[in-house]
Amino acid sequence: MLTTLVFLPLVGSLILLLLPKDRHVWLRGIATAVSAVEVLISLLLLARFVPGQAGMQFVERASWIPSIGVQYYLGVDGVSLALVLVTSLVTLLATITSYSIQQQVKEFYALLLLLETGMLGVFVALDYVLFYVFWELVLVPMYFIIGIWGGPRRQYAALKFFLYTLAGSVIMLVGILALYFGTGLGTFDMLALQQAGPRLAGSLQWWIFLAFFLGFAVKVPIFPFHTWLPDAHVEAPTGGSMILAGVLLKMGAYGFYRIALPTLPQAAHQWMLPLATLGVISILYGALAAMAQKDLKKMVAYSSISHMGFVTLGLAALTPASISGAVFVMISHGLISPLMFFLVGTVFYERLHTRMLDELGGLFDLMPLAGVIFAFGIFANLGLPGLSGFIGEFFTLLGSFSTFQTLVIVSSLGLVLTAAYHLWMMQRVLMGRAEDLGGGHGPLADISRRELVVAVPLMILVLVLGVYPGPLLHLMNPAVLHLQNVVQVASRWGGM
Amino acid sequence: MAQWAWLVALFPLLAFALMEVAPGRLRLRRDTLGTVAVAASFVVSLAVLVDVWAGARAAASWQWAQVGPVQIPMGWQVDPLSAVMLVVVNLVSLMVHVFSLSYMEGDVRYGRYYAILSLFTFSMLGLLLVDNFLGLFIFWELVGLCSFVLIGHWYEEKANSNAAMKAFLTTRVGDVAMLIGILVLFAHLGTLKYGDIWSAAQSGQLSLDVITTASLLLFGGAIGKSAQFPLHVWLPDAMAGPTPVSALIHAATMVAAGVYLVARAFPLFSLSPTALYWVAVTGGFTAIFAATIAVVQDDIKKVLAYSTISQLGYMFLGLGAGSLVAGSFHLVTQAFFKSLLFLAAGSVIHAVHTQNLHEMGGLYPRMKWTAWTWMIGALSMAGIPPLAGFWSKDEVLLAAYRSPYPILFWLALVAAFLTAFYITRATWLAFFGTARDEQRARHAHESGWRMQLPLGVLALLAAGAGLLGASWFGHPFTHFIAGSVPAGTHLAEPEPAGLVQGLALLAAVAGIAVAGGIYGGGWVSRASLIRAGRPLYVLLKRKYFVDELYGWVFVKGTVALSWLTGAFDRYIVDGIVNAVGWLGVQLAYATGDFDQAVIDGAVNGVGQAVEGGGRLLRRAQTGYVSTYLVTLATAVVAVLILLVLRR
Amino acid sequence: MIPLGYILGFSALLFGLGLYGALTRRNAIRMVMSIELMLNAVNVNFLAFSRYLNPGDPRGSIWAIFVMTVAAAEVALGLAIILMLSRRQDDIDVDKVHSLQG
Amino acid sequence: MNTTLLAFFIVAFISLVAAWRVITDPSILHAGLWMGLSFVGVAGIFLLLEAEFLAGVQVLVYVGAITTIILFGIMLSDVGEVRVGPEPPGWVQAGAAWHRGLRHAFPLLVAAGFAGTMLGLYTQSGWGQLRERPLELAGLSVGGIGRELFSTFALPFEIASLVLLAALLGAIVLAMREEER
Repeated sequence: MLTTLVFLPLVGSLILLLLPKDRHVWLRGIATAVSAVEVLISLLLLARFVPGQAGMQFVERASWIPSIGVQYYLGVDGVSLALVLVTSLVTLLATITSYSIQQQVKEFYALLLLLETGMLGVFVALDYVLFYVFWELVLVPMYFIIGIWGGPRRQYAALKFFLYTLAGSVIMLVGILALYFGTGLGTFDMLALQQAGPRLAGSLQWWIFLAFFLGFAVKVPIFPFHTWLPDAHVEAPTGGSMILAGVLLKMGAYGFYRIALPTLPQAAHQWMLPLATLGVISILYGALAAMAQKDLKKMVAYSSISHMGFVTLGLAALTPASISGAVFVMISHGLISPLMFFLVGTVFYERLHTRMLDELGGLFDLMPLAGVIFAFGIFANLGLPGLSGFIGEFFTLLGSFSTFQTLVIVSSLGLVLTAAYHLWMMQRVLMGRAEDLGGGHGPLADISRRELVVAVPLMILVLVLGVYPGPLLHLMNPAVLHLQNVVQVASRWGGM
Repeated sequence: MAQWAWLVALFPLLAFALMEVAPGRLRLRRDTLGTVAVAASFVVSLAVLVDVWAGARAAASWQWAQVGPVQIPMGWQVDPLSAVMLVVVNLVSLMVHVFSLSYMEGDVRYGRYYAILSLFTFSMLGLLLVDNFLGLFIFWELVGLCSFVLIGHWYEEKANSNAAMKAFLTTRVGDVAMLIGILVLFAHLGTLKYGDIWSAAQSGQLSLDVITTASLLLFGGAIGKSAQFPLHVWLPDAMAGPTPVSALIHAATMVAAGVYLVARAFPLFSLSPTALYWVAVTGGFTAIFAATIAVVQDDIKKVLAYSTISQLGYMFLGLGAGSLVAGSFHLVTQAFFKSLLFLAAGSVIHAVHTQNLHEMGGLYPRMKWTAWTWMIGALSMAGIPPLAGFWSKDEVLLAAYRSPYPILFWLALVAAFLTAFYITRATWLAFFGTARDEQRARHAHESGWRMQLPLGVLALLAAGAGLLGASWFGHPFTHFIAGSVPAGTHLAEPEPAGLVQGLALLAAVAGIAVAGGIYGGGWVSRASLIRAGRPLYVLLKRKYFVDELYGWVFVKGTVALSWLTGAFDRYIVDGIVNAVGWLGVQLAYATGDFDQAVIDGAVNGVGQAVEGGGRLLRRAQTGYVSTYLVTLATAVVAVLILLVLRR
Repeated sequence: MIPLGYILGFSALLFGLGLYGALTRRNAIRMVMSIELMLNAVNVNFLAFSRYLNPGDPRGSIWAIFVMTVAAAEVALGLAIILMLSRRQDDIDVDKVHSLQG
Repeated sequence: MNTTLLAFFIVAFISLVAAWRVITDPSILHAGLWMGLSFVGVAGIFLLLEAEFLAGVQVLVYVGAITTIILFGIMLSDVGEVRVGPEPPGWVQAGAAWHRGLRHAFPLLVAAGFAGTMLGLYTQSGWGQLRERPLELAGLSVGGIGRELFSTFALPFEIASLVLLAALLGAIVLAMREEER
């Protein structure tokens, strides 16, 4: 089942490559169909998933390179299942969004589906080598998507993205190898190494954690490893930005959740404070930097940094509530940020051909429905209660408070700053008179039906998760408890 | 009936949902839909109040979320305090709905206006119904959202959207304090449910320090929402919204949420003398602080706005003095007379199309209904018996008088004088004397039953609601409201003192008389008055320069900080990244390929270097055949060596 | 008689020289030459092993012949490419070949 | 020390020195000629290994064909060494020297590492002391090679000829002037 889920897009990608270049309708149709099937498969997984049960489900396991103990080992727990759902949904929506792409359609969709394979693989892999392969697999299509279909500075942005994340993942590889040789088990099995990791010497753990930290921090991104993100987001085509913000950023946080924290619990305890501090700095820094931007898309990009700071903080605090909160932020940001990028990059940009805040204004009157949706996105992003953004942030703060009192108080300043720049954004884009819009535009078409197809599912999910987060929290609760348990037991056992 | 209380909140929510998603013709009837829904809610809430008065209680709770081992339930409850507030909110909301039918007629965003009104009503009712702090916070923010949208209703003007932002952000500062307060409580008790927290606090599970900290942090939220000093600056600006909105949100209901919060958490506050002290001081200071500013305002809505701030200060003073009844009683009466005053002001503004008091005057003959109802509200607020304001203000003054800090009583007394003064001034300037703008006055007229009916209803209540708490009937309200806190909560219900009543009445009459003398009797001219107290006048007129101070320190400070951060990110953090790439490339060029290095080195300015860094980096990174070869060979040899060594 | 070790040592040195040349020279022709040296060293190994471990078996020689064939083909192609390069950028510095760039 | 061994040392020495000059001779034309000499040396080694046929092929193919092609290539492409630009400033030169050192030291390390490893490997394996056994009479004749080549190795042989053909065509296509295409 998981194998089908992971490799179906790859098959789709190959099929696309066999089709003639100029049959755009076919190409789009097949890409959409494949990603829609992916959504269905992940829904099926959800339906068959047994909640309230710790441990991996839908496990698939086969020997791959037996001589060094590499396995083909897949499985999901509640957290990765949720991320799989978000991934398949966001990919489907990105596919639909990208209908407006006109050049090299075949290559674009082939890469997009390849990307989906990589992303899903990262979330379901339970073997380090497999994980690493998928991790790197994500990099390549994204590089091309930014570098070929991106904005004017796409090559710079693509290369920066590539080098940054490549450097990060190479360091991560060093960490993986150190773990492999350090434990001496001769296996890359994540779960087995999770058992063995806590028995490593403290200093070795510290160094391995450092390697993982660098690898994941670039992806999250945590300040000061974030500068690839604004460039990449701004230059990427909308579909790329949606996936980048919605899924790719979650991979780093997922790495912390799946690998760094449970495998190296003692080191995790030593790293808690620095990690949380960086998280809080990211929150404030991202918010302040967002306020200073003139480009709407960049503003949204910096807001991602700010939000991912909450994830970092929550994971670092290592309490059940904070981890749940962090994962919830991941899910909810995975829904909200694609919505925002979609509106900014496609709905507004394709009509107005500008993203500069100074040239925008009065969109509430010009595009009433799109305006309301954007306002919805803004309020979701700033953490308005009743929408999903709030729940995650609230539980993150709730859980972290007992661990890092001062940091949480400092980070709550970020809530004000976040509100400030979001409202400012709203004022400058949506409010004001229609005449404020520079460039003498004629009448604008409101959001189209196809665009609604992209926006509405995200909005519904954001609303539902905001009003009733219970099911999602319930889904990931055993996994979260398990993680917290592992870390606590191990750190006691290690006695350090 | 009490177990059906949740219906109260359901109706407006359904109305809002219908308005948003219903297509076509139903969308056109949003006004009717909203009004009917609120009317239904009102009927239910009345029934609930009757039931609760008879001693019924109801609550329900269900599993909402689970994080780790912690269960977070969500539920609702009805007790005397919330039952009363439900009726008040529904009543005022209904009146505003009816009033707006006429006032907002033909507005560009008429439909949206009603949709948001419904959402607001729902949120406010939800805020009153929930039984835990998380729910409270959720609805707390939702009413803030509605307030934001409605203040910015006419967002074409930058000033209006600025005011909306200011309101949201200023209250958000308070909200953050409140959120931290909630976190403190959760960190110590692991629950957010009111009842659990009260019993834990009373059984001594919390140290006094924690109680004080949590209370003061919660009070921070109240300061923001209820526009108390120092977070009062948003409320006067919020008058940018439509006047009925000001009546509903910024006079009667939402701003009262802060008071409701303190009243709701009274079992907690009452355990900490320090917390109560600060509540009382904040309230007392704000009461007189805002009243002085109200004296010199020219905009009729601004006068009412500062008056609201001042009256909210009274409520906090009452609560801080330890009297739950005084605070919540004044909350109820103020809701009636202040919304009445706002709606009457709306009626005036609708008639003369100006908000400036100096452009009004002489309206009494043309708008008798409005004038009379306004005067009932004004006298009620000034504290003339037997109108509602007298009784509730009396309770507050009494509480202050009996509290350990009698200075607060004298402050409140001065504030009472000022209240009577400025409301009389506004009354005179608006309705009496000669018309200062003939053109406007001539065209002034009443605006039909839809605006007159709400005025009448509210006037009735502004006059009569006080009897509920009047000593003539044995303080029925006092006994009723005491049922909303757990037994054992310390409630200071002071003995009535004739002296207090006498002084309060004296202050009110004196205020009316002095204002009447100055503006009506012409004792001194306005100009000479201004001349005499020039520095004071400027100080008051500029609202003690608080806005300017905040503008400089917080707004400009934040903007500057954000600009610095942006520059730091662009030039330092990103610069370092690019510089590293650039340096590597330059080194490669300088050493490997002389001509390119010399030429590029000469051409590349610093700015271009940053831009070009990536381009160069790209060249360096890929494409060098020899690099590939060396890498390949190294790898092969390394593998070879490894193999040999492992043998 | 020559000990096998000497011949193998010779071939290892020859190969090392070729490798060094291939890695350090940026002139494409010189790189081709260096590669030829390496191929020669391989051939020496083939023959030496065949002669010492399995005398009389022609397979060592046959492999060497195949290597020569491939070498010849490689040189022909390599030089054709170099020729074209020299026309395009009148310079055969391999590090100036841009088409491998990202 | 017998004559065979002496001959081996002489031939090996010539071949290695020639190979060294291939890499280092500043003139590329001379480098080509040095390469031919090195090939001849290898042919000598083949002779010493009693593989006369292969020695002949070596001379024919490498010395005769490949060296000639390369020399032609050098002349046709009409380029000498990579050209050097204008005199760079001092700090660039210093950097260049340093960098050149690095650029050469590392491959040297790699190459030496390779050769060293191989040598070590041979020593360890015990082959080093292995002496050659007398050749049986029916041994390594040209006929034997031919028979093997056309029976056991028929398929590889055909493939090799195809490769050659393909290379030939490829070379022609590539080397045609652009305007002729």
